[in-house]
Amino acid sequence: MGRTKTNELGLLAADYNGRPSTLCPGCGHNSISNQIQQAAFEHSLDQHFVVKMSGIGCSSKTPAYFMGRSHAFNTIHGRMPSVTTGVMLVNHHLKAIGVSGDGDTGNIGFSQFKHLVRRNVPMVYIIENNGVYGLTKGQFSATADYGQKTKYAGKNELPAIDLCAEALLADCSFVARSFSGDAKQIRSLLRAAFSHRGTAVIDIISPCVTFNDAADSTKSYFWGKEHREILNEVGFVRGQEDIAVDYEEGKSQDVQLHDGGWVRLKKLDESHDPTDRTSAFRVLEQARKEQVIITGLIYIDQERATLVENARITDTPLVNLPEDQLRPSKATLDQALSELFG
Amino acid sequence: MGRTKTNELGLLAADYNGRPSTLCPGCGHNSISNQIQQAAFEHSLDQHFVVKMSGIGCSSKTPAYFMGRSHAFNTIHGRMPSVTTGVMLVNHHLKAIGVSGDGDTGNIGFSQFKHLVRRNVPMVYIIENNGVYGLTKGQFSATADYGQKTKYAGKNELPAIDLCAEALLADCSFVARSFSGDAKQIRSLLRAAFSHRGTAVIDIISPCVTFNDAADSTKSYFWGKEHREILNEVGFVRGQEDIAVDYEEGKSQDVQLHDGGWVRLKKLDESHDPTDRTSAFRVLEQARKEQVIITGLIYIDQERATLVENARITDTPLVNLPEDQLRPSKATLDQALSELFG
Amino acid sequence: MTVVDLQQAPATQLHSGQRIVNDFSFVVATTNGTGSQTSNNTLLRALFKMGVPATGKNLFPSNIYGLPTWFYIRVNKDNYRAHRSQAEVLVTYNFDTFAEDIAALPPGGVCIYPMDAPSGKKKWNVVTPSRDDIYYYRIPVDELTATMNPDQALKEYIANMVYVGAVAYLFNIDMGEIERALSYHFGGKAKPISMNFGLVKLAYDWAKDNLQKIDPYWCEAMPDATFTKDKIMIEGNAAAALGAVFGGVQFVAWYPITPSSSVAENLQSYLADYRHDEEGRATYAIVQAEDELAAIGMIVGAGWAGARSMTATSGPGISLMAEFTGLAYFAEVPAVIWDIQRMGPSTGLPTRTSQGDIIFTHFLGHGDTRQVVLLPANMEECFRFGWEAFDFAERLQTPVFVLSDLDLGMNQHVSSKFEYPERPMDRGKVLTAEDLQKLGGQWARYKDVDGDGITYRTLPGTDHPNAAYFTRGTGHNENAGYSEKVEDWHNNLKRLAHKMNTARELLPQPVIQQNKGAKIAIVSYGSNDYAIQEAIDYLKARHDLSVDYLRILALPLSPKVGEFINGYDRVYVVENNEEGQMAQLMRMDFPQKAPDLVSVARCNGMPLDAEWILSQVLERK
Amino acid sequence: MTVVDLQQAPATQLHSGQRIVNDFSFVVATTNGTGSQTSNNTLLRALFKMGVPATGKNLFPSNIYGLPTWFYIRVNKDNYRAHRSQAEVLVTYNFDTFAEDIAALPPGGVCIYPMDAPSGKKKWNVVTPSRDDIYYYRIPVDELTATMNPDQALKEYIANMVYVGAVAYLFNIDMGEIERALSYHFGGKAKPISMNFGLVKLAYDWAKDNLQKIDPYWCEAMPDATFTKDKIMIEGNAAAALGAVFGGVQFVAWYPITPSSSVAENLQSYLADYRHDEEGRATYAIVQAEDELAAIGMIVGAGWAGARSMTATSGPGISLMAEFTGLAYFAEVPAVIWDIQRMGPSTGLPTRTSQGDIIFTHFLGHGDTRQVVLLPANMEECFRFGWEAFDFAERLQTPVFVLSDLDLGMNQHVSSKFEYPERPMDRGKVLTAEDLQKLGGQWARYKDVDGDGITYRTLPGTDHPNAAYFTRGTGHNENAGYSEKVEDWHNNLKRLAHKMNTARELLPQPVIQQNKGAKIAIVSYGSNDYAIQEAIDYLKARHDLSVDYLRILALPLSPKVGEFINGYDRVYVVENNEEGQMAQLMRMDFPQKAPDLVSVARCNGMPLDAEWILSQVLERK
Ligand SMILES: Cc1ncc(C[n+]2csc(CCOP(=O)(O)OP(=O)(O)O)c2C)c(N)n1
Ligand SMILES: Cc1ncc(C[n+]2csc(CCOP(=O)(O)OP(=O)(O)O)c2C)c(N)n1
Ligand code: SF4
Ligand code: SF4
Ligand SMILES: [Mg+2]
Ligand SMILES: [Mg+2]
Repeated sequence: MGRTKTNELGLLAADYNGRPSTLCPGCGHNSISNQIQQAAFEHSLDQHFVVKMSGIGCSSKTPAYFMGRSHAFNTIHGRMPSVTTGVMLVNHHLKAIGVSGDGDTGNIGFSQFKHLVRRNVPMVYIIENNGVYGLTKGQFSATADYGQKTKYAGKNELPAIDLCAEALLADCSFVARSFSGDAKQIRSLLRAAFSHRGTAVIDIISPCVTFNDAADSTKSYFWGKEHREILNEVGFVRGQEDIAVDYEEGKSQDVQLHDGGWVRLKKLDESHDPTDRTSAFRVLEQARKEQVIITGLIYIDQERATLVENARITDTPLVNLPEDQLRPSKATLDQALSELFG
Repeated sequence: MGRTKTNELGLLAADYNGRPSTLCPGCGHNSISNQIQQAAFEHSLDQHFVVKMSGIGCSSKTPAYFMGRSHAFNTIHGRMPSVTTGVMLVNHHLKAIGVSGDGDTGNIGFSQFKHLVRRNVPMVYIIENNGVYGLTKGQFSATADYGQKTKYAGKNELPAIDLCAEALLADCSFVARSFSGDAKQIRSLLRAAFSHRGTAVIDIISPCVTFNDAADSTKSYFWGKEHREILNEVGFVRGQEDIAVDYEEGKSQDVQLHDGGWVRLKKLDESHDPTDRTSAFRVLEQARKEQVIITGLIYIDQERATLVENARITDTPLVNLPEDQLRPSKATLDQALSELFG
Repeated sequence: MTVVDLQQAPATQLHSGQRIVNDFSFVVATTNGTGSQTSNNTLLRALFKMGVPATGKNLFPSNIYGLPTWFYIRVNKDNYRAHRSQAEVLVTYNFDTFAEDIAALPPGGVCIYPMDAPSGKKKWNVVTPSRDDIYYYRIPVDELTATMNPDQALKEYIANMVYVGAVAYLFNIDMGEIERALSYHFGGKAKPISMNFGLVKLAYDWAKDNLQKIDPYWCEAMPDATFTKDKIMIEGNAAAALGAVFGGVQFVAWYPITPSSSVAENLQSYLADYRHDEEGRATYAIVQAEDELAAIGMIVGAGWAGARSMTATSGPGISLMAEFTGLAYFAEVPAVIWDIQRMGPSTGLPTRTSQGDIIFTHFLGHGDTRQVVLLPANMEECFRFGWEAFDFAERLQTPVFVLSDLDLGMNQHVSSKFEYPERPMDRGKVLTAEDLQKLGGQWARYKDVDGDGITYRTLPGTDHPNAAYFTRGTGHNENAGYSEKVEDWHNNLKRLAHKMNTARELLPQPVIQQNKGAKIAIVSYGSNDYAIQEAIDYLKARHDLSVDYLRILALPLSPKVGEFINGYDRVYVVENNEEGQMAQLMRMDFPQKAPDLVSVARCNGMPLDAEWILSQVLERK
Repeated sequence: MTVVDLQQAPATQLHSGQRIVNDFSFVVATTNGTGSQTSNNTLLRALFKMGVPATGKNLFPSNIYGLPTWFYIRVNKDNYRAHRSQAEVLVTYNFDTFAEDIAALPPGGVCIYPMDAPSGKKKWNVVTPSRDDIYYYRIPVDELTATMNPDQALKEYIANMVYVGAVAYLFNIDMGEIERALSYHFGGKAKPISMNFGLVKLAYDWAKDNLQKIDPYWCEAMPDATFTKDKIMIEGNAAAALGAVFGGVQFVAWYPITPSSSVAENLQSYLADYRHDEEGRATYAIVQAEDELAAIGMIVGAGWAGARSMTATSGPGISLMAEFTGLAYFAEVPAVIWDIQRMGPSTGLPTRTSQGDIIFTHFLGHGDTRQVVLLPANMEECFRFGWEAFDFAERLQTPVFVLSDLDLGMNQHVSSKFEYPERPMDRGKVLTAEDLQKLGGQWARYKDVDGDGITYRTLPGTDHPNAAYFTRGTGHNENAGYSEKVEDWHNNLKRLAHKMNTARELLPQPVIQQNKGAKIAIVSYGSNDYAIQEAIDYLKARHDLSVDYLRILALPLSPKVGEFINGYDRVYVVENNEEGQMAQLMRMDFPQKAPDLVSVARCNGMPLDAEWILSQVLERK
């Protein structure tokens, strides 16, 4: 089975493939691409009505690597939210999957991110969060841990921005967190997000093999001293195998990264009520204190009106309206002119 | 007394005056300007070492109206935070008083605001918050209440951004809120802020007489139907007297605005521990639910290192270093060149 | 200014007794936020209805309340509609600018001012005007206003009606038309109309009883003139919005900024009126964005998805839109951006007009970007470009900037009634699922099939397995694949250049006005048109100098501009900015003729006026 | 490409037996992230130490790992240092581009490739090259690498040393110098040096034992040549950073963007090394901002407060900085912005060079803004402008843009040792508290006291009651007060224009190279210099054509440029962009000569080369 199984649209999993990835081998982002296409397949998403949206960064390149039959817009750095807002208002029959990085979202695009969430634009907003700028070679982003060190960027002296908490505070209607190696969890969160009406933010910790490589980062690989001595140039990238994890709801799991570093993941269980905003804040604040990465669906509000709903537009997407619905009649012009002074 | 009293610098209160205000009579911003200069006088701030920073808006104009002996930089819309960051790093002996509006800070400048706070740039950051864009004639800003109506902008369909909660989430080291009419509270918060090492954010609800004029806004004046019928152009501004309030800690007070609208203020008392971040969040979340405006010092962290401290710069401000400390010697250049391949 | 107690203004009779009819200007000096706009527009509208060509210019400050404002009304029987910098009749309620306003009058000018305090704040009753070569009329503003017993809050507002009444009497403006104008302004609501018109009448009657007309200026109805017949009055920003509504605009995102906000605000109200389906659902969406970066991003997204989308902004917004419009240019996404130009650099003077964004906008975006620009000159073109800009944007798959200015955008102008679009919408080269079916799924997003540099696109949501393509601001090949190959890059940029050449022919062609034998010509664009027409008439009439005229409507420049200028010894490029920006662009595009281009440029916040243009042409012969 | 099992490469002896010494180019084709930069720089450095002029160009993709990369090394005994697009010797480890790389060789070229799989991923052992008119050498990369027993993770990296050894043997590169270069690279650390050099030697020995030198290309030490004597090798971005450190930079804010990041990263490390006081406290501050809007805002703030402040960015960042630099221009705040130009429009090709930001940057900001631009051409000028830009910015109180490019910035160039700044810092016109005391507190921020358009400023923190002024981007009078007055606006803009004229004389003047009797000339700027020098030599040598040359160092253009071009029949304006942007600017500034300017512009991601320039000049005579 597997390879020849078709979904409700009669498509094979392979029909959801994109182009070959040009990211570093072992990059967390690749795992996420795989899960997106897998979840889309399982969910029988109609690719012709999907738009893949992104900014700039290694993460933002990934829409090229999945769902090749969907339109995609790789926009500019940090501005995917506004572009997607425009797209969804004029064609609300589309399903938007946005992919961004922590730099793209937490730094240059922070304001757009917050305002998009506040507007509850219908879309799935995936952040491939590695705490660094991968594409520009390893500088810290705003989600880098306080005190974190990497060999390229030194030590980070600023507190990390928690993008889930930020989304929550901006009245996000779906907030989740996961880890790139947790295929099953990502898939189930994605499928829930695909079914959500408003903005679904999924912040996925996704280690950068190449640059986020000091032991004391929650998002990192550790490279031994020995290696660092030999490698004093950025020009060399050591490929890695993907990390995979699989653990139970309510449990925590320490994940050893390739080179010795650890992250502690903790999966929310049913005792957490994701419809309670106050408790969602509490869970995040608690995780912050304990330095664990809480994963799972943190918050969901199925009632909040979306931007499209508030716009009270025609059921037919605006882009599909015929000319006679867009250009009022000559009589209407005469009417408008007659209401002017004249 | 009063008028002839001098402060520790031997200056009169009048020495802290600026130019005459060109704002609308009764604008909340004018009351705040008065309190800033009064607090500066009382605090014996040395104006020669104060910089007044602002963006663009009615609020951002106000630095012209107080403390005429201080340098001021009225920058561009939403970008006061970055400019102030630069100023303070190169001259940390200065005291920066930033004045911004809710549009300036919560909309176009949102990202700069959040990142400034995150960096803990030493400054007093005052937001004169009226829920509208005053200077461009009354459009809603991001702090406008959900469901709020004004005659110029219609109904607001988006949730309000709470700038205190936003500051708090960005690890702000001093978060306070007040009301433009509460002279005493503003002064005491300002004096506390003047003494604070890091970023002190004071969000001051400051009604716009002219545009935020519907009864159901927490930041508004109500104008009767009668008036609206007569006035169908923006060109006419009805001047007002300043509103003044004065009430006890721990108490709440309903303030009737000129034209019938009400806001409910509630002053924090000693039972609130402003050093407890979790409880600060709780207080804000509670106020949100109850639709009251909580005022007072919401959070303070006196320990957090400032950006300047993290930069480990000379005690002498960078701008005061002499050439021989800025330009290394010829020998150093030779040294640097010798370390190059050659 | 000496301050003495003075009950009577000096009223020396200076003029020769000759009446100057329908050929002079008023200036009304007030402070903003006091409601004088209602009064000024009322006068303007009344004149218009009398058949008298009248042009209003509002000079207002960049704040909300209490700073000096001047409103100019030029009355001109020959229908010259440009701004005149000289006003003969001053009406002032503004004590603070009294001295400078008086000083600006010509000998024999007229000054009308209060004899008491209209706002209760200033001591008009103790002022002595500094000149004795002008006519004065003083009016008891406060006293008359009080008679109406207005709500205290409205006193200042209502007080403006006093000068309307006095002016109506002194200059012979039809009271019936004034009432009509007020009725229009107040949407027919009886109470405010009667309150306001009541005071106008009171003042009119007072003036009749108490003032002796001693100055030479008169208005006279022109019942037979056609200048205003069948015409409308409208602001450029409203015309633009209305045009866009009839252009089928589907999406608007904007961020408030003077003087562009009223484009969006007019859109909002026109769309609400005219663009809902039977069930009352909107056939458009409009978003107030959090800033200009988001506004432009949203319309680029909407344009990419296939909608007619637009924004409106001014200088600072244009600066902030540079990165996004560079993307839209390179990824070939349609979008329409109105720039209502104000004075720069930087925040500059937000409430003053200018044509200062020409070069910057044309090259907006780093790295060899070229943007399409339209240049409306009047209300008809604001309306027309309102809809046509979408056709060009979608046809060319590129951002289209419409560079209007504050003078056009925020002043009331007389205009012909707008013509309904004469052709169906041009939605450009879009392949549908059916088209793809026919093509067997064979197509390439950036392949120049038709030889015009314009390629085919598909929209997201096209139900065909080959419809999708990957849009990017990075280098790409014909199939929209990422490519760093030299040939791919080259082919693409060459095609884009070719597309811009297609644009040169496709976009509105210059308007040319030629006389036999003219050796010199003027080239200009936009709102300068009124002043240039007038200057050309004067040059002929006063100096017997024939001057031809070409008005540019679009960038990149049409080859016709090059052909035209080749025919003259000297070409004056007239514009309202510091640098002489269009002259610079012409030097770039027509280097062979560069030596003969004379830049005539000025930027002082006011629209250009005929006398200045004339003097420049004469001086620099 | 046919795939067959082939143990021996074809090795036809094609050349006439004549040796081509120190006059050819290598190209090394690998994939990025595999560590080949170490090997390439090692070869480059070894040649350099042999006294052989060698120039490296790195053509790398915009990703982190696994895409094609080419490194060109031009060896030229006459010290021509421009890029040549033709390489004679190909070294390749990249299976994916093998066919196109082979195809690009000239007849008689050389190809060195693996006989086994260096990365274990590609079947080099079953490949048949497609041409038989070139020389082949095959090397057992995998086998030799394995001998060293490297850590699995480092295998791919180390494997590059195999070609270093083979090339050293085949082309006669000094092994001692290779060891020295490796030792420099690894900071003298014994372990990596011995590991890497060990493999180089192994490969060298293998080549000696197994390969027969059949091609004509040779390197030979030039012990007497002075081209490399006392010279250094450095990248432009490092030179810029070092210059800034010696310019006393006090504040840096930046946002990462290729190819500018290494300016900031070099600053970071040089500042850490050289700029602390006795107690180890920094005499500078550096901030990685959240975006370019914040980076420019911070340095504008720091510049306003009196610090020498700078940022570095590339095209997209320039677009985002438009609004702020417009403010800095108008409010007259010094700041230095390095733009390491890459290919646009839009995101374009982030790792390819261009000179595409010239016009856009010069006019950056809406509404009649003009920016000062410096144009370095080599390492010496990168260093010099590194410090001098601050002098200009503070003297002129305006932003100064330094437009470098990826070619200068990210490639290793041979350079003279930098000269220590020959004059003290020019901090410009700043009034201290003592100055104010002397002036009795009388001063005006925007008053042109000295007649050069440059006014006096005070810094915040000046302890004098009259020191303060109000800085704004809105219209202002001499006292920095807000003003909407026409005269104030005009005076201010006229003064700014006058200041720009002062700048024309103050900024670095063009470098002029003249021969008697030349009738044509080339004008250019920046990194094109190498190729132009070479082209001029060839034009003389091969075609007996004398060509004079002016190199522009700054914008606004010096009047000397105008004087120079007046002396020629035809002036070729040579540049690396699509539009011919400098030619356009010259047409603007020198319209009288516009007809005689010929734009020679190309932009394909590579630095210009002499042959192309030569062909353009000949073609367009
Ligand atoms: C306006 C602009 N500034 C800077 C850049 C350079 N840049 C490209 S990607 C990137 C950071 C990406 O970081 P992140 O979003 O975390 O993605 P990652 O590569 O880590 O997946 C930057 C700064 C750019 N492309 N555009
Ligand atoms: C880049 C830019 N966009 C838009 C504007 C126009 N603008 C001036 S003030 C303002 C809003 C001010 O609102 P707020 O900060 O709340 O201040 P308030 O006037 O209400 O005190 C806007 C949009 C501008 N000056 N610059
Ligand atoms: S640099 Fe980091 S983020 Fe980018 S592809 Fe490589 S591993 Fe992934
Ligand atoms: S418009 Fe509103 S915010 Fe602006 S000055 Fe007037 S009252 Fe204040
Ligand atoms: Mg990242
Ligand atoms: Mg506001």
